[in-house]
Amino acid sequence: MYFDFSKEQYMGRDSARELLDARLPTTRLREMLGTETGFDRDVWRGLAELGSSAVLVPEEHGGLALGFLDLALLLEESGRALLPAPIVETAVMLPLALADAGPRLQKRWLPGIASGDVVATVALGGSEGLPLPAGLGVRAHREGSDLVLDGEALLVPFGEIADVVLLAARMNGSGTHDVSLILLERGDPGISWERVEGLDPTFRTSALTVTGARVGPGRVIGEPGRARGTFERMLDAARAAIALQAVGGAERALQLAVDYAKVRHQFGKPIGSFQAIKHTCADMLVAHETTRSGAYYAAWAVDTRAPDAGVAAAMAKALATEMFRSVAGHAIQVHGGIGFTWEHDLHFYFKRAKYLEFALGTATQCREVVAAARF
Amino acid sequence: MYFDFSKEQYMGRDSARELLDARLPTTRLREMLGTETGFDRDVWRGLAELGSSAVLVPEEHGGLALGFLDLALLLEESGRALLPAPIVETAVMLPLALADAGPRLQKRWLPGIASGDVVATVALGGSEGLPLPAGLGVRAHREGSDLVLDGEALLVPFGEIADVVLLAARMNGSGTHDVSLILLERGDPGISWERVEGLDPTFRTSALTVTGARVGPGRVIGEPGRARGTFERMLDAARAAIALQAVGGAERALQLAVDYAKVRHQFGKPIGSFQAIKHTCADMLVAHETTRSGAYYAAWAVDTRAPDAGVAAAMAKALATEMFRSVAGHAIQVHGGIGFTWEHDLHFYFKRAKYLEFALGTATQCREVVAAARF
Amino acid sequence: MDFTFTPDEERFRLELRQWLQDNLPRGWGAPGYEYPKTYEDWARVRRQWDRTLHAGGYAGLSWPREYGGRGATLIEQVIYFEEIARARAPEELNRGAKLLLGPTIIRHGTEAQKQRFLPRILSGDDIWCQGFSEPNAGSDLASISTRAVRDGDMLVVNGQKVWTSYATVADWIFMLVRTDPEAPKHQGITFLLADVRTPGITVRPIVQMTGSREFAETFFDNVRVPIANVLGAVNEGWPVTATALSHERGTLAFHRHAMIRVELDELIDVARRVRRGGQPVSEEPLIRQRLAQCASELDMLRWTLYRNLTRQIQGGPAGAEGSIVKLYWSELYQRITELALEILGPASQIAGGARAEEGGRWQFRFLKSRGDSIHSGTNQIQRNIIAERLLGLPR
Amino acid sequence: MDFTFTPDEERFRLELRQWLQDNLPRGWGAPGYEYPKTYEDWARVRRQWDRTLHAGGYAGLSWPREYGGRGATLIEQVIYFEEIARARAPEELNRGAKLLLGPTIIRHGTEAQKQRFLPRILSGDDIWCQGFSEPNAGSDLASISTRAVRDGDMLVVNGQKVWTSYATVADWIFMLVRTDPEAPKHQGITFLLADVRTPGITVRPIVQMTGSREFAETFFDNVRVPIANVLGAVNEGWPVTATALSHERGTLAFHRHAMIRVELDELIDVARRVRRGGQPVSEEPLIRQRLAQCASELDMLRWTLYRNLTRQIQGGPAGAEGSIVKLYWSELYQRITELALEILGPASQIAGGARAEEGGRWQFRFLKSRGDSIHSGTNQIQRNIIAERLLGLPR
Repeated sequence: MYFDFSKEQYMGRDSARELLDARLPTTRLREMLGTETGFDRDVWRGLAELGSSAVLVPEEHGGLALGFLDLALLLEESGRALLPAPIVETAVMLPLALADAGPRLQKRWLPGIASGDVVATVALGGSEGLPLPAGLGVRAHREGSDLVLDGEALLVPFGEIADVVLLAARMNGSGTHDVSLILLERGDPGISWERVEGLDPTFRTSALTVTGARVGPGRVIGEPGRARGTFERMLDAARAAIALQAVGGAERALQLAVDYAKVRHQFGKPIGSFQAIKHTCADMLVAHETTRSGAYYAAWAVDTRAPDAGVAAAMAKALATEMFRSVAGHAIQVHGGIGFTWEHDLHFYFKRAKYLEFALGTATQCREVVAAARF
Repeated sequence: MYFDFSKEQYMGRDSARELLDARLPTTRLREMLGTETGFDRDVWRGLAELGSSAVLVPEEHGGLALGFLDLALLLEESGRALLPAPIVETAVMLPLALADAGPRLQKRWLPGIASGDVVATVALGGSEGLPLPAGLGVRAHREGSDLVLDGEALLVPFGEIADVVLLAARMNGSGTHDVSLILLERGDPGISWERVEGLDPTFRTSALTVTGARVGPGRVIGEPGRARGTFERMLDAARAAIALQAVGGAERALQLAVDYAKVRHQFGKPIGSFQAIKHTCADMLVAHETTRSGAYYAAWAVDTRAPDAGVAAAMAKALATEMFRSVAGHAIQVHGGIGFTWEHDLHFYFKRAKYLEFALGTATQCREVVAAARF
Repeated sequence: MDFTFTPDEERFRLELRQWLQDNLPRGWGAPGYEYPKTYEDWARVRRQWDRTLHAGGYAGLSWPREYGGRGATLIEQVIYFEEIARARAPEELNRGAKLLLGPTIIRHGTEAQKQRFLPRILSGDDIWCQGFSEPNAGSDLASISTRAVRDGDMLVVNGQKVWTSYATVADWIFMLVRTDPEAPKHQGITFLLADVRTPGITVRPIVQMTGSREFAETFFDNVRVPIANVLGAVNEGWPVTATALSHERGTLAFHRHAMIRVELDELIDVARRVRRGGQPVSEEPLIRQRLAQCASELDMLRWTLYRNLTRQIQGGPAGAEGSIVKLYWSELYQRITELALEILGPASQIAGGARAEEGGRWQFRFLKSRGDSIHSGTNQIQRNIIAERLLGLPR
Repeated sequence: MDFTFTPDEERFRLELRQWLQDNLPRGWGAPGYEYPKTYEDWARVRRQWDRTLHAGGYAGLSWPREYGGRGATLIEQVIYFEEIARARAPEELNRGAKLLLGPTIIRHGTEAQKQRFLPRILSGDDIWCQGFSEPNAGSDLASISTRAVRDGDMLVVNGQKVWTSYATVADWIFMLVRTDPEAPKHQGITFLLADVRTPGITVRPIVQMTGSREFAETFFDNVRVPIANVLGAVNEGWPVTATALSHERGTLAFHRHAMIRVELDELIDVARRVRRGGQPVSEEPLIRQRLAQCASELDMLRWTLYRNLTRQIQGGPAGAEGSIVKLYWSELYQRITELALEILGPASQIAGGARAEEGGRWQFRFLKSRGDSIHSGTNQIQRNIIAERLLGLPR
């Protein structure tokens, strides 16, 4: 019984924080609002040098062959820095999905992912917002040994710059839970991208439209319609990852609120000495610390493939993202007028929180996962 | 546009408060915990002298033939005093139901109700807690011109002392909404009472068991299975009445909290000067004042038979009873340890709030009424 | 108790409704209308709208007729707010001046000030902004430090204001300055009216988290303002301020209530239209309960406003009850806009472009709602006011 | 990170589980068991249970072996709390003495005091109650006014204590008295041990809103207590108090967590069993979400406790983290018990008799939960502690 990270894991955290503090201050984040892609390849490579996307890749493909726990604190840091990059997709989801793929697909993508040369993303949801996998936006049907794909996936993170897109599709005419996992490459015929202006301006998303795109069996992970297990492992890990990002982001928002409450004076006293502010901050800390515990446990459960990994990840995702939104909202309130300005950084946290809340299943949908498992 | 009560209505309120302050202080309420019936006929008669149960009774039957608004503030006072009596049943529900009854039934009961000689109650729900009328606990079926009744109604207010029981029953084998309204009298064969020890010790309830009780058409209001309209008007008015009682009870709980916060000192200051207490009290007042407005509007809507009376009453019932429970809970918290004792009065308010929350449809069920009407 | 309107009131409502239908800017009023994109275009529409209202006789509704107003009753004012919300009319650009400043000039101004300022407020010729808050005087307004020093018949102003709404498009500013730094905090303050084009005034827009920019910082560098532009007397500006603030939380809440009602009705339509898993979202039990709860709370707000209205008509104080209402609607509105995003589902994340649900307007409202618990006195301050003034709890 | 237990720890758990199965009072442990009705019967069961635990070697788990304890590791203590909750064992009557007082005597006591008091705490021969709070010293504990004046080698105590848990059945009281009224508030306090049967002590039970009566008021009228019974030194009781209080929010939270978990599991069973409209209540979407939320929050509590445990094992402070946990579980437990009543429906209103659902126990818990945000430091005080000690916000 030891519920803490190892010294090495904390050292990795420190390196990531150092890198992100230096190369991705919010001033840089603001500059990137005006760039074409909203993506900074230097930061991405810097993180890759720390091993970010190699952690879950096997050694034979140039990876570090470590576990999810070794990535957890880096993910938390990525949330704290509001990293504008598909790190959950590239570093977590793709390696997990590719673990169940054939050797050719692995060889095609894993070395590039591990080195940081490849930027990957994942395309899932349609506009209806149904729980996953029922809510997958693209349908697949067989034609001979090929799969033909039609549909739309909204809000694909950094879709337009991704070298490879892991597309999850439902099989036409079968149960809502029959999932196929397909790897699309940039320039594949039948796919088109459209940039979507999202709530969170620091995190670019695109809509992917697939119209009769045809892929051979070499592009499919496992068997068509039989990838449910892979899909769920990937989803569990991604939910734990998002929970960690939310914990990281909330820590920063809370810190900003507390720092401000100590120096801002009104009525001749620091506002942090008024219980209205003081107790708000205390409640923020309570919510943050407790959901952080849940996110860390989910990381362990995912890492060890514990039987309750899916439930732990769903809980952590639901509670941590709601906590992040609430903490960021309270942080704005603690700041008063200045917190409501574009000039202040807080709104970026609030908006990221809202993005994370909707990503990969809402809190309501995650609670349903808990309910289905527990009663 | 005039949203206030009249001078006469306020005078009636003052008389009721004076009477209840004098004859029903909480010391008396505590004495009554030990009495056989938990009911004080002197207080009941005192209220009757103020016209409590005559307000809605037509003049020809000895009533005042006034409207629900003329009763509203007295109902609020009854909540404030935690009146242990079936006043909603006797003064509101019976007169409204009997308005749709034949002259013989009216003559049998209305004069006694108006004079205060008759104590009436209403038997509705079964143990399942389904929305009304689906959740009625007693079923009726026809045998010739008689109705035969079977089933159980839990939590009938003061059932064992009631002279007359208005029983709402579902017709066997028909839709869940076909309601019959029957008047049972004490000593009718086939009915039995059992005292139920409830959460609220100041408000006695009994379970009514009906086993093959047979009543003739002279005991039925309107047509068997056709009393839905009467039932709903009665229910709307009763919900508005309960909302008013909740508003009255909450006012007292809030007052106790505020008074205590002014005199209780800790750390050298009145605790009401600490924002933790101050803002809690402010939130209590906000919840109280706003739901009071809604309860008053519901009273007007019921009084004038406005088309939105049912929605207004459901809203007011849901929000006012939840507000009462919350206000009473916060009042306990403001008091600290002393608020948690039996010796202090607050727990009686908290328990009454919880009784009112479950009476005549939970907040969830009431919100469903709103939803069904609005979207 | 009576919830009906008199025939005169009904007539006022119908006339106004018809007038709005005839005079609303082209396209306005339709739910799908695309509002102006830039702040400047927006301000231009609103300035024009102020002129239109003036021409129609609806400017200065509450002002006495002798000052060019309509002398409308409180109920007529409420009807006005309900109808302009219902018609989705633009907000008046000069609303602050009409609601706060005008009545304050009428009460505290000299005859010359009344002559000079009042007509041009109503006509929209002078747009005003409000210079109260400062970087170190937000909730604690009386601690302003912008200085004004007398020099002959001029006051020379130095300092900085913040949250001056509409400063970038305004002609005049009404502001608080400290004229006696030795005096106790609430004394030594002067209420001053200044032409925004006076040399030494610099306006820097503040962009909000919504992306819009109706606020500004305003800097004063040796700005010379005639003593004649002092409202009330030098060093006696605090009671004048109190008059102005007492109007801030007045009937305005009726407008917000009516606007929120229009939006909630829209949201109910959305919930019935958007389908998830083969059924309208309005049928999902969780959404259904939350929507019904919001609708109920909005009704509680409505009836509370009407109760306050009756109390005011009967001569009761407007004061701290306004804080109850402000606190309640600002938090309710945050819940409503948050619910709206959940009703819309993932598509709510899309802010613009062809794929944006409802033109992204719910997202804008969601973000904007976060400011409502801050402006015009944070909700923490409102709770203090409620506890101290209405419940008598000690400071 | 590692959530497995060592073989030794697993062995400890299994032995304890077996021992509990063999030694639990008759009938205890079954969910439907009817607990003793009167407080006196209840206390008798619990006193006996203390003796049984002692005989089994489970009393004073955390105490060093030299003082008759078991020298158990923190993890073993956690396992102990988990297992006694799982077995639905009675609470120890002398828990306060074992958790708070014992370690305080070990740290601050004289050899004579250790010899005299420690063994009889463990054996259950001396039941202790805690005399800290006073009518005017609740949250502000250091402002106690119960006086003790020296008279030879005795202290003469006058005053009143309140919330003295178990005073009606206790043999001894550990208490705070003011011995120097001139000194600053936190000085001049003495930590005193007194025999409850000393002449001049009167105990008056306080009935709680649940109807149970484990608290009391205790009055002191010229009560003579030997100076030898001072723990620490005269006027130096505050650091001793701090030691005692630091143990209050320690591992105890593990017990509460484990108990709430047992109750939540019961509640889930209830929700699956109780049917409404032909389906189990657990299938109702609203109930389902709230129940899942409670289950999730309880897991957050669990993992937070385990994180704190690791931190403590590594030598980190136990301190203010305990306030996070106390605040969280007390509010969570209120939500759980409230939800329980809604799951049970109208029948939840029935407190006793044959018709009471689940023997009325959820109702009892619902009421009892209201005290959890008050005792051992109100939640307002916990928020102060969290904000000031963990976030460094100014007093």
